[in-house]
Amino acid sequence: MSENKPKQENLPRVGFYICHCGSNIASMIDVAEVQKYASGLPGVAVSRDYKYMCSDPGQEMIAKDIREHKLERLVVAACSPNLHEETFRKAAARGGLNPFYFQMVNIREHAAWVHEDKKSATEKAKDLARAAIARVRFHQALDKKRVPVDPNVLVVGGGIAGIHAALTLANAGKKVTLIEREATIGGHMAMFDKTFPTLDCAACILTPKMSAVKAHPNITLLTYSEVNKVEGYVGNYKVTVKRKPRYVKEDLCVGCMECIDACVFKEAKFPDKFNQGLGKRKPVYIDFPQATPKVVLLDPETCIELKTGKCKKSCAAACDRKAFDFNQKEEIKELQVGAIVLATGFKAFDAKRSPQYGYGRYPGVYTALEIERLVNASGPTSGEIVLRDGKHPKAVGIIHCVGSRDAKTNKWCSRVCCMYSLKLAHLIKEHSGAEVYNFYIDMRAPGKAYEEFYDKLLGEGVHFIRGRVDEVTDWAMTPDEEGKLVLRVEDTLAGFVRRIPVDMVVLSTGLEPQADAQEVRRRFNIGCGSEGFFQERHPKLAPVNTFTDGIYIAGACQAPRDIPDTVAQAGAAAAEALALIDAGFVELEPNTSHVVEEECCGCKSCVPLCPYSAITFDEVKKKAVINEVLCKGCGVCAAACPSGSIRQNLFEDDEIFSEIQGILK
Amino acid sequence: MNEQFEPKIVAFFCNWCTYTAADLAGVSRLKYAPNVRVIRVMCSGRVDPQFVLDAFARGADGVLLGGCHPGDCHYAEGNYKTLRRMRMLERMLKGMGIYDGRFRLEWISGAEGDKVKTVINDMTKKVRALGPLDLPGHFRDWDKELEELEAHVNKDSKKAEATHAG
Amino acid sequence: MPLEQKVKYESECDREFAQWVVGQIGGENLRHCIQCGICSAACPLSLYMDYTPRRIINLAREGFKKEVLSSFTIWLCSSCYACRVECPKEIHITDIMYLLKRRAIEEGVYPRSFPIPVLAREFGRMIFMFGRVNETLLVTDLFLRTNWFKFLGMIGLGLNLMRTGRMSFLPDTIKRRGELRKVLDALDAEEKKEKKEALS
Amino acid sequence: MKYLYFPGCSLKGTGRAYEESFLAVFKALGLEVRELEDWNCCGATAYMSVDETKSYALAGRNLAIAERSSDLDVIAPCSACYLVLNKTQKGLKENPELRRKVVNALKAAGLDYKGKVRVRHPLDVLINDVGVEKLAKFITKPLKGMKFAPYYGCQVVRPYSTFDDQYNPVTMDKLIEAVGAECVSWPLKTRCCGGSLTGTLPEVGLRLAYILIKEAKKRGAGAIVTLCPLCQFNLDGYQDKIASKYERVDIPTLYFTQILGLAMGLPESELGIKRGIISAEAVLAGR
Repeated sequence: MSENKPKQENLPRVGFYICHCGSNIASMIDVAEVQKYASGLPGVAVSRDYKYMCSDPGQEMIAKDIREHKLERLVVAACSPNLHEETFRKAAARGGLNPFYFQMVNIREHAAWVHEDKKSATEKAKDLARAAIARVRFHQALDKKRVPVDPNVLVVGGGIAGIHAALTLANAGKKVTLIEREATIGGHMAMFDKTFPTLDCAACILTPKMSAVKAHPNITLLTYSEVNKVEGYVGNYKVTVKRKPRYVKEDLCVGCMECIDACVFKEAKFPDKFNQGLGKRKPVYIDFPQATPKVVLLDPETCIELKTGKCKKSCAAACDRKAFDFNQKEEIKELQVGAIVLATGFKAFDAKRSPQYGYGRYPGVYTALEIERLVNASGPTSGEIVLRDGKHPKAVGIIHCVGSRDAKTNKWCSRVCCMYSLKLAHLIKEHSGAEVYNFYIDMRAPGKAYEEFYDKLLGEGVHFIRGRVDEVTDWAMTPDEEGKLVLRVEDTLAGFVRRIPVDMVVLSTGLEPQADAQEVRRRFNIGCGSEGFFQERHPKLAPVNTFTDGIYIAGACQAPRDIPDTVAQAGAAAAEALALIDAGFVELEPNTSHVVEEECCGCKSCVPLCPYSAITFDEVKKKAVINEVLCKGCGVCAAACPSGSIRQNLFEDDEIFSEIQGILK
Repeated sequence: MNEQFEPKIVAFFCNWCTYTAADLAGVSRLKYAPNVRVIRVMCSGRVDPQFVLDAFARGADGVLLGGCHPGDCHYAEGNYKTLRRMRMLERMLKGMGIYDGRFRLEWISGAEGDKVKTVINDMTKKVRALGPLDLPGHFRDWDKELEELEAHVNKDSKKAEATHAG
Repeated sequence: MPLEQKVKYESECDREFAQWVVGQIGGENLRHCIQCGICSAACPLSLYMDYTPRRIINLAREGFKKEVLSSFTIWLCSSCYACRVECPKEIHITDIMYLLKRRAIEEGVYPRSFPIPVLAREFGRMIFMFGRVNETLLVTDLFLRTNWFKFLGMIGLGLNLMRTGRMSFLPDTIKRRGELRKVLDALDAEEKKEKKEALS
Repeated sequence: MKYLYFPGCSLKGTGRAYEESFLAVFKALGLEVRELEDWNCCGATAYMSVDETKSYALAGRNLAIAERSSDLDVIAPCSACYLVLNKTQKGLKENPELRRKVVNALKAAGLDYKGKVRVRHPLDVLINDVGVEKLAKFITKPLKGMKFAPYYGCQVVRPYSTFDDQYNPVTMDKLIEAVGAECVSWPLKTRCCGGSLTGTLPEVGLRLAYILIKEAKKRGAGAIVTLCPLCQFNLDGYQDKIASKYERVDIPTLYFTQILGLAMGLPESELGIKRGIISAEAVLAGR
């Protein structure tokens, strides 16, 4: 255990600063005591404490001290480096000191805010300060590495978020690839009839944007495709895309849909996923009239030709543009992009997970998405509210918070269900004239003109009952409950339990992460919150960034969100991507590793360790070589090198050993 | 009332997951024991077993290593290497009488601020129960013993020389 | 209908009672209730209750001890646990009803001739004496204490039970009654010790 | 397979038919069942209102005796006993302070409680240990043409859905189909029958029993099949009172062990079929 403390005189002159952070730090740590203690440590030339180190005067003080006291190292004890490391590096640079001769000490998030005993918190602050002062002695002068940024952008997810982001980026002149898993873009919004609170029709405001995407010269639209693999780093991503076969040539088909009529199946037989299974479709189909691209596709599970090869293929015969290609295979494409925007959207809560509401058991129970299709003019019933048994409902019950605000299913409030329940109440009342009951716990209408929309529904005579429905059941207690679905609920404002007989029940299911959210986030190397939504870098200050530079998130994939917020986030994500691309280069943290040739004995134990294959072996010199452009700076090789000849900048062995020694003296 | 033994624990937290989780614990004002001093590394894979040994040798009573859950590593595989190295190190440490809870490896993601609190509180409690490790003290004793032994051996060899020369 | 002053003064709130409920086994999540009313809807007996279960939870956490302990609700609970499995905040409402019943008995606040608290007490006494409960004797003893007239109404049922051989007159006892008593007495002693420590 | 058997007070009293049919069926299936020596009352739903620690100790004594005698599972057919024993196991595991008091109290009487024994329900044993296929082999006289409404009551499935789902339990449905009868689907499978309230507060409790028998009859059930002595007593015993207060329904209530016994060809006398106040003769004559 070599004593690696250099002799007293040639110690570099250290400037030590401890921040009060208003009272955040000062309330739990005796900053004066730490300041006094640090001033006595070897090599410390200047030791000060100040109310707000990150403020301009605070930074100015550092720069002035560096010049006046010819400081050669800088240590600032304040908040987390994730917050202000950059700020103080810039302050050092302004003072003429290399920004990497600086070390930060986290005494706010890791001490002041989490301890309750002032004495031990101050003791901890002193230990950490001592460690940093010992460490900063070994820091080397470095400068940030600049890497060029590829100007192309990838947008994943063709819902309203992906569409808006792609259009914004394309309008800014960037080449955008928009990838969508389904056969058409439009996402959930394409399924809606009207949107709250203005009741303007979803298709009317969405279709122009969808056709703009199709027509835009800068956007390459890859539908029915998924991202398979992502490699590289900020500014230089290599993305592998898998295109599922449509068995129809996209560039030939114009969507005349004659093949659908000519199909051997005379009527539509198979459940239509887009219409939530309410409508039927043939093996050759198109999701909805305004589908973009307007191209049909074949369903391999139900098309006889694809399953058995013994069909007279009347569809192909009917197609004068000869667009059918029955042995189309899965296609793999490679993309080079500089930035990626993830807009993969949400999944609706599966109503079957709340069995007491009887979804799947009683035919009169529908999910909200099914009702969106029923009220929709292009839906299976062309907008007519009709039950599965053909009757028209006279009373409809809409249950809010299905699956949400419940520890047994999803703890969170899904933010949009109150508003879309109001919208559905309006549409149902308008289309069918039925009595409508909304069962809510808290009516959450916080947006612009949202409360006014609620007021409009109150005026229309919808019955608002505050209470969570316990059960939907078909056993009747009174004659007028016979043959009806009875909702048992406590009208908490009236103070007693009521039994409301209705013909149709609508379950306003909440929003939850996509089923494959975990795989997708691992593929893009970003984090997930505990519920499974993508993790933003900072909930308030960086909502569309992630911890991985160059990858941005927008819309409901990050948290339940309504359309206005989703579009706003899409614009923000596009702006972040533009900022990255237009800068032209990216400054990378210089924490890469390098091999000290003289000390490397050529044992090759480091070569297989690097996941980015940045380490190669020079057969001639019999030495390992690290390609600094590929190296990401994880330090795994530095730790494994038996001879210690691999050094990781900013995290050298000497630096860490001195930090350990500083803590434990 | 004798001062209750307060263990000193050195922690190596990976920047992307556990360090961020510790920040989250701070932002959420969760309260936990003040016995841990955190050293930030870019990846748990950067932690060289020598760091752990050096920490113990310099008087740490416990060493905590925090990394991302397998599959979450920002550098794809860094934590797999950590797992391999540290399982071997644990066996070596056991051989040196450092076991049951003094060295601890935990996977803590950026969203698990609460886990940082529970792990630190639990580890502090366990190490406090184990009492001080105090390797520096043992080293001093061993050094003293060696000196005595050396003195003793030198004394005999001088006597033998004398008789031999005599 | 006599006019009655409905306003409640904060002085009528017993914060310490609210704190006690939260401290009991089962009362842990009491404060997290969002008053959604699913417990009252799930409860098959809430239509007979003067305060629905939801209101009892709110009154309890605010400390309205008198209203809670003197309510019918806590005695009408048939412990069918429907509320507990439905509660979105996982509050153990059935256990809370039990601890309120215990507190009501302890403070002698329960409605006098209301059969259910009497049933609970008689049930306990019978177990202490014989170690097992004989349904016939229990029901007879209960109605003799609370409502003579209703006992006469049970004659028909009694005859039916005799006809089908489901009536048993002699109390059934366990062999080692002393052993069971020792266990129950040990608990009484422990409780007295605790009370004394609490006072000192 | 061998089991300990915890009868509980009801199975010796008004629920005698449940014990008779349970013992007969298990013997016929070759499952050895031994009554727990000197068991005491589990406290059911009433004792917990008197004293919490004592009610845990009361049930704890049974568990301690079971652990002392062997490490076999204990079968508790009565729903209240099944719930209280499970609740005691769980309560003592999750509350160390409560556990310390109860264990010490039991030690004072020379009993030792560790919490190892598993408390089982006969339906769980029949469906999960024996299995529907093996049961089918014992069915010699399937109850063709019979329609039964499965009634689970509340405490077997709630709050701990140990062996079946708390919203939509199916184990008894499977048994009804296994014995060749038709199982009526209805939404009141787990709605409370009134419990101890039907007897003590008829003006409150009767309505709950009335709802169940009326809906079962309306859905064409010949009889209600249940697994709890108190439910059987409430549904079967009060039909005269219900007739005077609401309307006459007249539907017999049988135990699942009784219909299984009948389908296995066991004599009616061994299964206590006669113990039903509303006679099941007419319904069973049709088989």
